Amino acid sequence: MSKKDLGLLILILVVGTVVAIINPRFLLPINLANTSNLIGLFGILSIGQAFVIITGGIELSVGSVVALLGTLFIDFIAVRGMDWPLAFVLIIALGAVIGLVHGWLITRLKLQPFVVTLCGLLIYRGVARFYTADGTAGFGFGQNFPDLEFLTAGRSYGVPNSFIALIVISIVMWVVLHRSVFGRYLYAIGKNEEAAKYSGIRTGRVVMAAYVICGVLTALSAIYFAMYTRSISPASHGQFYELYAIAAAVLGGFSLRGGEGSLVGVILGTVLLQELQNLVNLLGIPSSLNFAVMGGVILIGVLVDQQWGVFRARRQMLEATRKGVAGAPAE
Amino acid sequence: MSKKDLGLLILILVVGTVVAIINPRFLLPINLANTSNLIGLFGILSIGQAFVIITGGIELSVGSVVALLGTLFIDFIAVRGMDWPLAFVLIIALGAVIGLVHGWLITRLKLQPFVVTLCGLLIYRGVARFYTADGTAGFGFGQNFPDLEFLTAGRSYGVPNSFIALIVISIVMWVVLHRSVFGRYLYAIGKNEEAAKYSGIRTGRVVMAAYVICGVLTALSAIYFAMYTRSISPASHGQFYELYAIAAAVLGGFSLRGGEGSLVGVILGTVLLQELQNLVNLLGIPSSLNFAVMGGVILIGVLVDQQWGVFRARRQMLEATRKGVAGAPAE
Amino acid sequence: DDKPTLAFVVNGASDFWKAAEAGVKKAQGELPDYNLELKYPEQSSVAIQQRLMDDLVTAGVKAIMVSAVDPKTSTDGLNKIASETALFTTDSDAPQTKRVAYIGSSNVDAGKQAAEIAKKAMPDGGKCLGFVGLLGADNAKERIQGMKDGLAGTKIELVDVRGDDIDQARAKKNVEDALVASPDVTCMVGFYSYNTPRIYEALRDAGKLGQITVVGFDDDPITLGGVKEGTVAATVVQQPFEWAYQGMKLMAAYLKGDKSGVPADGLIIIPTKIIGKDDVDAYAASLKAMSGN
Amino acid sequence: MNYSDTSIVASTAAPFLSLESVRKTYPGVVALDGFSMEVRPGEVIGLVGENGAGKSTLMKILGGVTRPDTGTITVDGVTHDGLTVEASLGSGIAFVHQELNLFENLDVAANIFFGREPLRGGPLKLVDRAKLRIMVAPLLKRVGANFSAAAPVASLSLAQQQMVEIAKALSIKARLVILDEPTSSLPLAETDKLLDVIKALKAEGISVIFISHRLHEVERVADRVVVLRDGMLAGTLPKSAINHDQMVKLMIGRMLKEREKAAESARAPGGVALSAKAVRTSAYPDRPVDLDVRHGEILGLAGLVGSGRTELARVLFGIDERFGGSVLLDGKQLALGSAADAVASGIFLVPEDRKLTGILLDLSIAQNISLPNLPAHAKRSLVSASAEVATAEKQKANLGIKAPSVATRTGTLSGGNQQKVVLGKWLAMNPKVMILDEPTRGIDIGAKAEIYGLMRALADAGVAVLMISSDMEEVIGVSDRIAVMHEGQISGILDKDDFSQENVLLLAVGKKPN
Ligand SMILES: Nc1ncnc2c1ncn2[C@@H]1O[C@H](COP(=O)(O)OP(=O)(O)OP(=O)(O)O)[C@@H](O)[C@H]1O
Ligand SMILES: Nc1ncnc2c1ncn2[C@@H]1O[C@H](COP(=O)(O)OP(=O)(O)OP(=O)(O)O)[C@@H](O)[C@H]1O
Ligand SMILES: [Mg+2]
Ligand SMILES: [Mg+2]
Repeated sequence: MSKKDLGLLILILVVGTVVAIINPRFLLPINLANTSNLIGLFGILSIGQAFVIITGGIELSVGSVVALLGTLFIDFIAVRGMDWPLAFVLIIALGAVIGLVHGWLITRLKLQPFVVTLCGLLIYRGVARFYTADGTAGFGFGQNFPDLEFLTAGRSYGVPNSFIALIVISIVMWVVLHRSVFGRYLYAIGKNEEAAKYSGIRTGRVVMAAYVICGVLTALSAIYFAMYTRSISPASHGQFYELYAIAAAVLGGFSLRGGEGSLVGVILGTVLLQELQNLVNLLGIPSSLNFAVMGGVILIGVLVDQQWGVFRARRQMLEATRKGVAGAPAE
Repeated sequence: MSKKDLGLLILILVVGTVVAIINPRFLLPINLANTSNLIGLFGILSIGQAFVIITGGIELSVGSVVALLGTLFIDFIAVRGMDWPLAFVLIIALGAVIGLVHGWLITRLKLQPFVVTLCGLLIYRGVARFYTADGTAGFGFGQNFPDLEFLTAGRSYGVPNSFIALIVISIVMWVVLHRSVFGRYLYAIGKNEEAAKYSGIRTGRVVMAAYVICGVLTALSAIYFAMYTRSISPASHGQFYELYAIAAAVLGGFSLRGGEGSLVGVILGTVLLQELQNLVNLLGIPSSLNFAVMGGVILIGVLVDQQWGVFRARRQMLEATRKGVAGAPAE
Repeated sequence: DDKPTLAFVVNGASDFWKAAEAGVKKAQGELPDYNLELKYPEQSSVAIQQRLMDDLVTAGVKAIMVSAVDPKTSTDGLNKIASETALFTTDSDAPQTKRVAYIGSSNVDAGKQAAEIAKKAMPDGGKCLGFVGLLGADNAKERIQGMKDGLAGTKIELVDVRGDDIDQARAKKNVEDALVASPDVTCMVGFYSYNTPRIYEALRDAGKLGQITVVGFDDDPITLGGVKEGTVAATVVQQPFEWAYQGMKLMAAYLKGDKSGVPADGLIIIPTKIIGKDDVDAYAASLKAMSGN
Repeated sequence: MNYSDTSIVASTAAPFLSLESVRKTYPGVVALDGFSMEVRPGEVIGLVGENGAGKSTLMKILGGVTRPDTGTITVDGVTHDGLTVEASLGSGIAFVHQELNLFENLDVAANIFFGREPLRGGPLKLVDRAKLRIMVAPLLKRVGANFSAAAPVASLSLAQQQMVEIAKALSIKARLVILDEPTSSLPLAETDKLLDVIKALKAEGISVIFISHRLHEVERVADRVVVLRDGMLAGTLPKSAINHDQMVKLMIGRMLKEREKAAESARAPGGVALSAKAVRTSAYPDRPVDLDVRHGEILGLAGLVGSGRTELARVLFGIDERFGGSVLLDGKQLALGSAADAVASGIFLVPEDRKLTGILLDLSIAQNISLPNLPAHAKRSLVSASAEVATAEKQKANLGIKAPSVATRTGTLSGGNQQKVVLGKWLAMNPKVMILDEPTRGIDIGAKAEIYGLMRALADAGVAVLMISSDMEEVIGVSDRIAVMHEGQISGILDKDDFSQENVLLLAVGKKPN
């Protein structure tokens, strides 16, 4: 675990302790379970985003994809009566296709990631709204899918299965990002795409794969979100989720310039963000301040990280200077 | 006018012609005036954004600033009974301060523009909502400010004064961006900040100035928007306006990597976006498709521009080769 | 902090709920043994409201009255809350859930009252255009449906409803564009509280105030002003103050074991009212009195 | 030293590589024109030519980065119209690019085997990190690296990074190694090491194409010299005919009189212009530096890799923070908060990394030249294009910048001409102190002589010139005095009479001169 990640972990624990002292109900198993459920949902989303950010790209359409794929998923199983495993596979495949199209536009047609995914943000939500004619996609009364519900919204030994899913995905993705050749290429491309190309790497394919991974993970979390809310108004469902995911990555030490960040970081970033939301509700802070608290903490976190680095470098420097002065007469 | 801008202008005219043929009411003076009023409002916003994008930065807090400053402006004059010229100056000054703080965080404390302004997006909206306790800021019935209303929402010879303001601002900003020393510095920094620094440019100050300009223009448009809607729910007012502004700049040929784009381009981008919104209403397209149409057109526009560039470069290359081969025997 | 807490959870930030806040405040004055809170979710979305209620339950809230963002399909989520605390619904009901009672009005009825206004103002028929924030939201759909039902068989027709995603600039532009696109329109309906003032202003800017019949919902000051002026035919108002005031007292009584306030069908309907030119002064005065509390 | 007794003579076997009538054009430029050459196994070819002669273009074609317009490339008997990067690597062509291509966020080992990582098998293609470490060690030893395989590349100096590049090329089981100016920022001892490496490669039967503007290095290792001029083959020199004057003659079409040396100074140096007193830099915060540069002199600053010269220059120019000490100009204390302060007081820097910090590749020549002094080219804050063009035309004529016009994008110029643009922007502004960091890095012999002449002219006009250079011949040939740095401190200053390679080397490793 890097120093950065450790700092974030300490921050999470300190905030948690303070909240628990003010309101001990924070530590109730039910509250921890509720919060870790949401950590699972947003964590999966954020890992996908992280893979894109590593390459120096960005994926702004995440929230709209959550809305579109969630709508389709509920529509498939609740209205069209499709078997849920089939619908599940279909949605994941759709996520992969969306990622592939984005990756293709970015690597082959050389469009900027910001532009491509901004258009995606606008288009997918529009399509979702059109699909339901601005209505709501939801389950009818008494419509139940026990297996699916257990997997997505259920708990095992009190732990939400969504959180368990996040842990499994994190481990796999940690290996992919930090131990595999593919992960290494991602970091290299994020730092210097030209050089990676000169080294004979098919950078286009690697970047495309990153967007596909993001698409697949987003699709997965879209299903989780759909099963959590069990109802989707495409006009508002998932709005701003891309910002949550980006914020988690940034808090976790990712640079939007690419080539920097760790998987542990993005998970911790997600945990901190969800802890903050929980805190606002538990401490009775007006919800209007919810976003402000989130923004404030991200800003402070990034600032402290930055200033701490500067401070350490300077102290080192000063120490060295002092040593030099002290040593001088001895020469 | 560059070729890029010309292409955009032609697109605007073609779309306009098609719409006018389908629904001739598109050309009614009242419709043109209504649309140009919104072009004025969004144009001022987009010019500010363009100044930041030129430096390779981005300003995501625009929508929230429009909400916060609009709320304050209405509150100052409608509730606190402040003289409107004083309130006007105060709001513009606040916009400048916001820009200054962003610029300071970005240039002095070396935070990433995306991160700083993302936090701004969260914080300012939260503050605005807290300020009104999640209520609405609006004028009472019959509360009138004839001079202010004439300047912001009035018309001169049928032309909305907001549009006239945009034209005046555009001319001034065109000179600043394309003819002044400051404008050259902006482009130089956007292309290669290090090299600009090595040429003795105080890059920090220049970038800060760009954010201040963006803050001031955003504040100005916040006042215009406030006087247009005359009522503000801070939770939703101005939401996504940063995306409109960025989209206008991107359509207008700006690169988010910095150092590219023209003032005429961003104005034309704004015109196209508002034309599209107008078209959706006039042709009776479902409102749910509004965003999808916008996203689709941006994507197609950017794609055509990009592919056209590739095609031209390729043709040039071929010509050069042919000429070279033809010229060879003459040696 | 040992007093039990009762929470009123709304469906999103809007001025509409300011009156409910006043109602909660008044109830608080009469219920010193309880903590009364009114909570806004930071966005109008099912996930965020669900999360807010989960957290309130965790924080030990004894009873919740909620205006669910999407009651029809949130059965399980609401039942989960209902299993942990006493749940009441308001604004729009969720009859399939285990909620104790619903207190509020009927949006369908409100739509029918809007039709009444239109019929009275346009005896010779006409063509109406509607404006609304979220076309897909239940309250919008019910009001629109109610109005269409009420207009059935008359010469008045609601031809289209334009949505604006709660962007007021777009709300106003929609009216402006409608005036251009449909010159034959004779009546405009503002389904959300801010739509009527935007219609009013767009008509004023176009010099068409008084030429087009305006049917309003809710009690924005501009709407009431227009009613008084005669440029808005009338407006249909709900009574969130009463929902909150009566609702909070009902919840307190229920917690004390007094279930007499809950009718057998669980429905406490506080009807919507039409406020016309003659009623507007009295209504405005009562509003003022409530917020003065 | 004499390498003529090389035991292995290039075989007369079939060529490993041959190029036939290769032509490559860029818009408005013919970079290569009907060029043909052959490389036989075990042969070391020196490739020389002026800036913009087409050397790098040729190498990019061999590396598969660009395709030729016409012509064929035959590798190992297989004829291609053009290579891809994969095809090039696949046929055993290894490459050290002129511009560094390293990943700062990865460590040295990851960089060296980038794209060819040893795998542990399995579907996820995990990197075998232990094996990687074992594979890297001998390579680092071979290039004489003084850093660890686990060091992040971001922490290495430019020269150290170049060593990583070379180790990378060696790591490929190559049949042909192409080195595009590998010594351009390698000083002294490291250069010798590299030349030894080339010899060892040759002994293993591996061919080498060695591109350099340091002709004495070419003299030392090449079996054959190929000279490019204006994209065409100007001639080939067999081993016996390789000498400095012959190469220069083929490169520029005439003999060069003043052997890439500046004229002797015309006048005695004046008083102290720039004075560093106990200045500490971030690279060596514990080592204060004292240094005086006088009006009218060229002070050479020599030293080994990472001795801290660049850092000192950056501090004197106000780009980097100073950790103690003071800087005086003509006896007056300077507040150097930024480069802008230095520029305002007449201290200019020609930086080491031209493309990153020296010029803006996307701006025109005129815009680059006017940039530091833009207010002087403006009326009421509005830029006057005609004033810019006038200044630029003057510098273009003065420096002999080869370009179609001053409106040309500097990115399309050759290295030497780009360097002249950097010089031009400062010369247009009356320098008091001119700091040049590796001013002739990657610059051809003709341009070199011109730049030396310019430095001398500056000194004669009373400017204090501080020249950082890793080229021994240059330091000794051009300077009036030589200061030598060792691990962040000035280890000694040599006057003209004490100039010798040996003395500079002794001081550079921290010993006393003879
Ligand atoms: N991408 C490009 N676009 C346009 N012109 C180019 C490009 N690359 C090279 N050139 C031109 O092609 C010619 C040959 O350039 P090249 O880089 O091969 O020269 P070189 O011999 O390596 O010079 P140097 O010694 O300065 O490295 C030059 O005139 C250069 O300006
Ligand atoms: N970005 C950096 N981070 C950490 N250390 C650095 C960095 N850049 C340089 N150094 C270290 O600072 C020392 C001085 O480097 P500098 O580049 O000033 O040397 P130099 O004398 O100019 O040599 P050359 O330019 O030939 O490499 C070296 O030990 C180098 O490793
Ligand atoms: Mg070259
Ligand atoms: Mg150096």
